[in-house]
Amino acid sequence: MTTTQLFMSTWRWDPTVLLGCAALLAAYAGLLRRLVPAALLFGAGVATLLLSLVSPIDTLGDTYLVSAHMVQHLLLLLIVPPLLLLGIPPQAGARLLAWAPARRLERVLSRPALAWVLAVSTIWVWHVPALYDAALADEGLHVVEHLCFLITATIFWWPVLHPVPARRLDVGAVLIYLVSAALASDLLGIIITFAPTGLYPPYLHPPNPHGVLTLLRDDWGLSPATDQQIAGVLMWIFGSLPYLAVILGTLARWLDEPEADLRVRAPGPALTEEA
Amino acid sequence: MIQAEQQLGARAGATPASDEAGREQLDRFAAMDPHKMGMVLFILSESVFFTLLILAYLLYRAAPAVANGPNAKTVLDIGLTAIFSACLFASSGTIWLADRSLARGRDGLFRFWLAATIGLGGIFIFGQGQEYYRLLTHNVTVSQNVFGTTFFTLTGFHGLHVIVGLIALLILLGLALAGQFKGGQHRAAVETIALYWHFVDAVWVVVFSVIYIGAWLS
Amino acid sequence: MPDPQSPLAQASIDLFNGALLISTLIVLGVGGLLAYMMVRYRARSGAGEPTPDFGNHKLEIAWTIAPAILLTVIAVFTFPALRAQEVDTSKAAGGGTPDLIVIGHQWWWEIRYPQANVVTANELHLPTGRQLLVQLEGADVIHSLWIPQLAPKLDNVPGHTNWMWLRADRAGTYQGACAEYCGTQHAWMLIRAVAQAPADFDAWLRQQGAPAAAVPAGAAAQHGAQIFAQRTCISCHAIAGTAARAVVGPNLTHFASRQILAAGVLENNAANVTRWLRNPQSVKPGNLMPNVRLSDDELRDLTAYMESLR
Amino acid sequence: MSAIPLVPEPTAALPRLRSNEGLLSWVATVDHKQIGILYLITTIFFLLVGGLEAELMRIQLAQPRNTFLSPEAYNQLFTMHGTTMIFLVVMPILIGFGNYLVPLMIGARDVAFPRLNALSYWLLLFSGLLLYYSFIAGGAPDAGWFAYTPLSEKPYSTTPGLDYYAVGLLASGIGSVAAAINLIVTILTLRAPGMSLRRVPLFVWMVLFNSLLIVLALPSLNASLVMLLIDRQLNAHFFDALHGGQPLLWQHFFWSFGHPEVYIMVLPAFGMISEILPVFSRKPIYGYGFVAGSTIGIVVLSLLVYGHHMFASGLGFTLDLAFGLASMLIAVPTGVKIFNWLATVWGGAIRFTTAMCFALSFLFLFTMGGVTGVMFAIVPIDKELEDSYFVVAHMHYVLFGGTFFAVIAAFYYWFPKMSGRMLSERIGKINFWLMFIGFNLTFFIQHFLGWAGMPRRIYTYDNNPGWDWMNLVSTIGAVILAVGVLVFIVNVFVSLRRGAPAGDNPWNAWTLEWATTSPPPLYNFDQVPPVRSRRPLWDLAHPEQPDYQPPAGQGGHNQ
Repeated sequence: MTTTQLFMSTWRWDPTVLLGCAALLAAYAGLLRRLVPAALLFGAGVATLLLSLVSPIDTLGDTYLVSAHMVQHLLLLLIVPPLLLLGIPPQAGARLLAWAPARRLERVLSRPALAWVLAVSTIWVWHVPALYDAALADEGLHVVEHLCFLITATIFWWPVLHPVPARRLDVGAVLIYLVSAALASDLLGIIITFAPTGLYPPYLHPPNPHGVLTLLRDDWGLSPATDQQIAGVLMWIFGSLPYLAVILGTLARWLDEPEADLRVRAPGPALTEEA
Repeated sequence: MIQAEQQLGARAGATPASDEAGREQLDRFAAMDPHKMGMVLFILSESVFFTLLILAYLLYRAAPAVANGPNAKTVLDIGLTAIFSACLFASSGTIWLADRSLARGRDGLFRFWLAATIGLGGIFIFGQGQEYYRLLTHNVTVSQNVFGTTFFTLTGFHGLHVIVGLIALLILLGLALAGQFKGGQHRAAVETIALYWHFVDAVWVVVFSVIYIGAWLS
Repeated sequence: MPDPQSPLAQASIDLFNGALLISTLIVLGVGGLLAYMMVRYRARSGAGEPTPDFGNHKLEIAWTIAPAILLTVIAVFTFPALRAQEVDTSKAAGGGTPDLIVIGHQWWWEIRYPQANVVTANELHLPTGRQLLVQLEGADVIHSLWIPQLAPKLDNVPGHTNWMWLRADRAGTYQGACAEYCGTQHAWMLIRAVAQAPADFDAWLRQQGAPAAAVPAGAAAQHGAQIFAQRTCISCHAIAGTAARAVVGPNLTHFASRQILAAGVLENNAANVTRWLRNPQSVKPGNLMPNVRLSDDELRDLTAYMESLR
Repeated sequence: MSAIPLVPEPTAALPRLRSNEGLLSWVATVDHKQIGILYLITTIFFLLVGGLEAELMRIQLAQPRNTFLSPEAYNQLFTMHGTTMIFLVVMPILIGFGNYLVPLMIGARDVAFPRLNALSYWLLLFSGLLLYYSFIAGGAPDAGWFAYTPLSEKPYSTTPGLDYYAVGLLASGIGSVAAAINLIVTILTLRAPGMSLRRVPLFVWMVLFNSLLIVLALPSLNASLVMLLIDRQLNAHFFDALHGGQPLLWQHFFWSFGHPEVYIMVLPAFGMISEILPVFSRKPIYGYGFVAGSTIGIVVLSLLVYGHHMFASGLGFTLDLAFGLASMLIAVPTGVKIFNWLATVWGGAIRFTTAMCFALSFLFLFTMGGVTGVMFAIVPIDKELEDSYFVVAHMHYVLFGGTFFAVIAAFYYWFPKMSGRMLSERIGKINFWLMFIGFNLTFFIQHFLGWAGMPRRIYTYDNNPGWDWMNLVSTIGAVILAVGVLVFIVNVFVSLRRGAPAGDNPWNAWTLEWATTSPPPLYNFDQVPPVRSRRPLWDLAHPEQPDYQPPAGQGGHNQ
């Protein structure tokens, strides 16, 4: 099989995924009422979601390459939720939160400390070899894994990219929140990179249902060792970039907003008196 | 101009009474306690330090020299250490209770929980000491193999941090007995030390998981 | 740099030339702009403060994105060169024998041809037009094999095997050195690579594979051989075909056929060999060969023996 | 307090040594200005020591097969030169400036923890003395400032030099972390009313993130040094290949500190340039947000790219590529800064003071060092030129032509504030030209030496074509450079006695430190001016055209 054939033939149009994406879009349309430019972002988010779950990334990640699986996870964790959240315009967000159940849910889940611990521990726990391999072996568990990622990542990004900008964390908190999360996943990436080959044993000698193994191993040059290293550095180095992008975005917004609300003390006798 | 500023101030709510007030309403950082902030930063740097020690341990966990020589599975007493660890974990709770008692102005209770924290920390250190003694008498040393090297370095530095914490807590206790914290004064000092103590505890959660539970699972 | 003589080094040089061109343009651009501004915007007496200008987001975004694009282009060009230069370690480690093993010692190079069972030092021979798989080892501390005209450098790390490609397309002698600081005599840890036509190389390899004569020709050399066996020489050096089998110092079986002495401090000729043997510490201070304190006669005879090891 | 104070309360900002408070008050001081000045004096002293070491090395290298220095001496000198310049000069000189300037710039009375501040300084001084004590205790460290294992391990380095290195750097490392924590807390909690984080001078902003980087990166060094020390003293095996350890682990740990360190040594210099260029161009900084924001990009990325120091160690294709790409990425935020600085000067009214001359040459020299830095992010180029003189040239363009030129600019700019007297401009111009010419003569040619295949850290070399005269040129340049540095020292001494009185604000600058007297009084300000924009003194001087939006709502600019 050639690379082109691989990319043409290994799409897997799983009905549950299609249904899920359609449901997302429908809910969004219901919320939105009127088309706005932000819808493009939401659309891109759904498209990325679809891409990560039905494209060859999924096929390769399921069976052959831990690196492809890592790409899938990173998309679900770092690309899809931010795009979806950015795609909700403030009015729509306000409408959503006017709905009592959503508001109650938000009150519980939008605590930054909780969101941080939930998201980071989800990433770590699912990358423990025993659980990771179990998810590979059992399709149902695999779906649970991906849902876990999507949901906790959405909870994680919510305080940073809240649809109502006024309710987002302030810039200092965002910096601490995101840098610490990035470092926490960097650490996992470092461990995957330098762990002995075969951290996830199923990828050592994958079954070859699509007959692409020689293509991957020889033409692409992805031996199990290289494959695992790529997975590691994807999480370690490239996985940090979305965090950085959001940090810089938040910072830019903050630097540009006017400071009229800042109170200013009248000049007067200053710092010399009290010790 | 002054008038304009006063207007600005009035619009935002109140006129600042003093420097401190003018400062604190700048942003959330300006309102924070400097000692606690300093401690958090110190903890941040210590986390990096321990991360490297832990990574070194993880790296050599599966080394051939460790598989054939003494290693966590063959020489460590997991059950006993679990008991001593429980004391350390419990001490995080007692120091929280101490701080809460202080906040409520219950000095006697504060001193009691502080002493309990010191006692629990002391038990942990005693436990670590007897484990070291057993290992060293069984010729498991820092120069025996890379397991010894990384194990003693990691747990030793943690133990050192516990001892430093105990000294700080003893000073707090001394000050408490001298009546320095009457009526909830200087609570920031207690909270700052408590932060450190929680950190030392949290490090042990990781170290205990990596070394002991890791060995038990493998 | 002298011209690269292999596609491996050429790949680096091509990238360098490209990067150099871009870099020069950038440096000249910044320098020129600075010079222009220094003339054009010199403060003039009487003029007031210039109009404040706090920035322009569009412009600033432009000069953030432009370098990013430029770097992306450079990265794309990097990929194939890197791919060509690097050995796929997972394959090399599992698969075939290396053509060459280069072991870094404090302050000399041990070179082994495992397929021909040849061991030599400080002088590496290779056939032209063939890409050799080289295995790198460090015997004591970290060294780094760098023959600029033939291949990018790679470290010799103790306890960690590295693999590199080495290739020369034209016959000739190429200078190399240890590039990783390795202690006192790091400066004199040179290596010479001699690229030969394949037939010449094969002849050289055959010749190097032969053991030395058990009894050298000539009385002086024979006496020299005795000195070699009786004094401390034999406890560090090996000479195939004799009782000398130690592996601490360089293998001397075909010592006299080599161009350089003591990893490049001296050219290898009789006078220099005597000088070296008289007191290695004065020629290469700190090296691990002790002064054996030979008399003038002993020096003459040992030199004769060494010179017989062709 | 009923006890009799051992140290008299200071009555003046900078007590003279001969006064009866004198020496004791300097030793016991907890005042950030005095400690800042102690930092600067100490680092300048170590600069001269490290510079002397460099001159000796250059003399040895002036001709092939020179025997001026023994290999052992040369190796100790280059190790100590690197260690001194990095840990005892560049890093602490920047911390020293931060110490002196940050409280003044944010309108605070002192740093948050004055006694901790004193501890940081004394740790620095003693770590320096400890390091240099090794010379008389059996030999200085000789394994390079990076102390690669196993060369730095006991079997290969038997003198106690490396032990002094490890303990000395641990002391200075702990001091640096303490100083960084102090600066962060100061900046975050002690800003004057109105001084929001969006209005702090860029120098303060850079010091803030620089300190954060110190807090995150220095512990890696401390941990590595602890492991090295345990290996050496207790025969442990962290980096010992014979007993299952991995020598490369040291490199990973060391460079996870070492690369952020590169930025630690340059970020405050960026801040200095961002203060000096606007004042002498008479324009506000162009794009405060981009200059400030790109710093955060640099901080985060710098934690991810350390592997580019290890390309030659055999990381393998994947890691080489990943670290190469990430390293290229870091050039983007750095480039942004250069462009913004150029735009700051554009359309200005340039006053060619010595400070400005150094600042403008910083722009040029740092760009040179920057583009060669990008070359090293391109892995195939790196693998050819790594550990050659090309790196020596690159690194000195960044650290000397970059950071150190900025530091000299900072001295000319802030010396009047510190001492109350101007540095002589006449001597200053001589100083500038000697240093500029000497620097380029020394280091530009080293690009070619590296290109010609000369490895670094060699005590001598064979007479290869061109190597002799190029090295000679470099040595001549180094002598001129040294004279330039000495002229600077002379200027300081001359101007301290005879310099023109500075007044509060000799440069017509805009940040708060210029609102107080020169030198500032004990508690810095009698009265902090209102801070309503990034240039409070501009607002005071130009009420008709302030930087902030007047509430009435006409004219002016936001922030």
